Amino acid sequence: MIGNFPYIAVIIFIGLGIYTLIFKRNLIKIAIGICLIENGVNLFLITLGFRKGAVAPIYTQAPSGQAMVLPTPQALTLTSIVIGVATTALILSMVMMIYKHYGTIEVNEVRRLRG
Amino acid sequence: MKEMSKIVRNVTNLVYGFIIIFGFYIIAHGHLTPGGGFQGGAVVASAFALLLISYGQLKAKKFLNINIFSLLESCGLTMFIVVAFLGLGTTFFYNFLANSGSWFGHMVIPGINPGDMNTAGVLPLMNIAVGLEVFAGLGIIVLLMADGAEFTKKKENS
Amino acid sequence: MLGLLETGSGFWSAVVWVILVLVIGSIVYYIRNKGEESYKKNTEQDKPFLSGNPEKAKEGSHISASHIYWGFTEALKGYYNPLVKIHTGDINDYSGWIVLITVVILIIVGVRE
Amino acid sequence: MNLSNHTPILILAVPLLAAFLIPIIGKINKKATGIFATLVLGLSLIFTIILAVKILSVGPQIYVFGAKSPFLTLPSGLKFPIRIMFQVDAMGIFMGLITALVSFLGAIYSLAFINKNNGVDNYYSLLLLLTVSMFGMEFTGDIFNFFVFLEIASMASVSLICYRGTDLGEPVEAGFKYMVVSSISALMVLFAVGIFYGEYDVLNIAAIASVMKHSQLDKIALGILVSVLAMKAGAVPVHMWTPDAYSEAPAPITMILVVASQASLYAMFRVVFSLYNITLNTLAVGWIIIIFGLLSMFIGVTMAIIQKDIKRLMAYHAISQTGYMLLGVGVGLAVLANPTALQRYGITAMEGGIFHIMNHAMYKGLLFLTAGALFFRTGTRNLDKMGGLAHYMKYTTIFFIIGAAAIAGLPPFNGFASKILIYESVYKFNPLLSIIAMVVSILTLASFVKVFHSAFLGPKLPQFKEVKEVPRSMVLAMAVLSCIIIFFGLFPDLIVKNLVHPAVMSLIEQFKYTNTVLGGM
Repeated sequence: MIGNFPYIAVIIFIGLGIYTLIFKRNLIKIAIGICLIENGVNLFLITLGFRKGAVAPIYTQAPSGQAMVLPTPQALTLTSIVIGVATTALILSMVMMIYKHYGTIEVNEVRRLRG
Repeated sequence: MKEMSKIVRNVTNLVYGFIIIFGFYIIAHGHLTPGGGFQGGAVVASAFALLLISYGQLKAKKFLNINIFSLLESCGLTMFIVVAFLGLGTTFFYNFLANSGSWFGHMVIPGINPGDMNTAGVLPLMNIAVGLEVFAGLGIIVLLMADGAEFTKKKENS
Repeated sequence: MLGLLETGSGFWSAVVWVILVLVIGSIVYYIRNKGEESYKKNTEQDKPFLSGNPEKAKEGSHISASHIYWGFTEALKGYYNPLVKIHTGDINDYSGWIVLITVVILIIVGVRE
Repeated sequence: MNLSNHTPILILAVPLLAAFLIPIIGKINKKATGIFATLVLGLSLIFTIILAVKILSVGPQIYVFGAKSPFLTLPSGLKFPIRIMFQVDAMGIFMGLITALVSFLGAIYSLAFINKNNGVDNYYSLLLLLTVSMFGMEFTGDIFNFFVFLEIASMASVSLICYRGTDLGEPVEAGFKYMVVSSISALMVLFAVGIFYGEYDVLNIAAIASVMKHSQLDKIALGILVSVLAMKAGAVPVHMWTPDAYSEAPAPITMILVVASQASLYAMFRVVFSLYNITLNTLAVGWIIIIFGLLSMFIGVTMAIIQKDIKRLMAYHAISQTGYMLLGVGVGLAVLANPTALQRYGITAMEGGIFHIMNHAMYKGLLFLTAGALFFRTGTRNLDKMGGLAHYMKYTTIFFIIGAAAIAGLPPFNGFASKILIYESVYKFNPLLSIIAMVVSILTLASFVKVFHSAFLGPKLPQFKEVKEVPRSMVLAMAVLSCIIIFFGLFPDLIVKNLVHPAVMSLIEQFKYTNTVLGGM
């Protein structure tokens, strides 16, 4: 009986991610915060498709008569993970370029554009 | 980056061939077993990352440089879109090979069925195109990150 | 008629407006030409009268952008200082603003009714 | 296989294929990539016009991917739409026309603007990718597909903002901020998509709209979507990425970024009008959007007056003009529930708001291109260092005057046509809003007089002696935009009757939107 544990885990993931985004001063930690939120949302999508006592939705050699978990949220999560890879790669390469130009990755020093 | 120890380099020489074959297995059987273009491409790209870390740099291997990867990536992407365009007879992304008896299209009954390599029509072609594109793309990312790390290390030392 | 835009209570026609401007403009131009033409070009009459002092070079006299509305910004200092301070430019505040606005809207839309 | 019923996908697929071919063409000969990209964007502009004529005459078009009909009938006879599909109605193609035109002109402008040495083929493939993702956001009928295109659009625009980042630090900082902000908002959109899928087991916008019960969960999804898409459109409390991103990106890219944030604005209208429509509390959500609009208008223009960087000033004006659109459509939404008020001024307010999207894309694009021309010749964006450029750059000055007059809403130009629609209808809803809108318009004129004086007027400065007019391709792009502004200004009723009114109707009538998909049940 899994009850609402996954949904609580989702709330904790997203809460931690938002906490790191708002309070942490290091750019790498902000990239980690985004990955945390992304994992939380992916976990949320996966638990939506959960059916009690069901098996992974693989059609080949599947035992007939066995209930299957919903396949669509898993496809959505897969696309979200692919996008997550691209986003994280982009953010980390930008952090490297900022370090190259600014010499620092502290948030309160990387703010020449303000006002 | 300097080279890792001899043990690591030897283990890498032994292992990276199998990783690449396993990656291609995942790409090719995308429509049967869990996996597909992206996951298989990521496994193959992990083999390049292993090589890069153990040997410190890939320049020694002539064919593993940025231009080859970017060319492969463009070919993979173009192949994906062209295969999607071929379905334009009825609609974009139409699976014109399925149940058509030709190359990938064995007859298949809907619902639970054993299925083999060529029952999914256009899907294996799409998986191969995406796999090609992803392992080239991730290869470029790994190489550029390595160059970036090299640059920042030099900057810190000086 | 082409160019007539119904705007709720009345209409707006740019074509008629342009025709009006041209007609009135030509009348004004005609009246202006009636005026005295006795001054001769680039002679003493053409120069600006600075009570006899020589005209300074113009390069130095260009008012740059940051001084143009100093009166406006000076008067509204009470409004501008906090506003500019809010635009801090660091990412933590940007993400803070989004989360704050999402929570506020969720309260208004979600809980209120 | 006639081409005309495949146009929705050809508008996207041809630039996408070109975007992937460009690195290969780039290896053969550097100069060809720009011309190839411009030709492809011209082709997709032609396809968009064909599709627009077809939609305005026949009706909304559906284009299903991968099968003939979007439905899957289970053995139990239950039928529901599972295929990813494009549903292009009058509002979608209205935004599609803006996107196609602006990206085509952006490509022409960047032929001369982008110097040939560093990464030209990356620039053009990212430009095509950005255009494709904007088309995708405007045409898609599937809510998860919208999330994917939203993410592609933010990634492509971030990489283009960082285009000058190899030798400068600021563009990378601006790009990083925009990427962090876009990632949070895209993940929240995905959360809302998860809520819709969890509740209704279907991802098609029309199908969700037909079974929408407006439960507590839907209110949470609505709250998330409205605040996140307002952020992507640049409404005030969450607008701070806009000045950084617009001022650091190359000029043609800023012009396209303006239209990209308008695509998110379109998405907010689509969510509010086509997904929820009457089921939500129209007065409350309408007033939320109106308050977003008011804040954007007032704070946008007051911040613009004190700016010293020309593109940062114009970025703040983009925020304040987005406030006009939000105000117009917000009033339309607020009175959506009672039909008499809707007929009296609601529809005119929405027509004003949506017509303003088209006008804003035109004159804001023109202004950013003139700012790019100044930067191209003088190498600086700081207004304090500029002066007396009218002596050397005649055409750019004329284009700047047209753009500034249009944004300030002076009569013969198109800004006035849409602003008068907003003023008169919003006055009937609540006079104070209309007065604030007029004050903001005056302040807009004030700040552009400041830019005109400090950049163009004044004596010939010695350091700009060798400045001469910009190359022909940049002048061509600016000239086309100016002709469009003058034409829209002189004959606004043509555009409002044929393009804007059907778009407003397609937003208001939700049953028509759902019938085009479920009608074929």
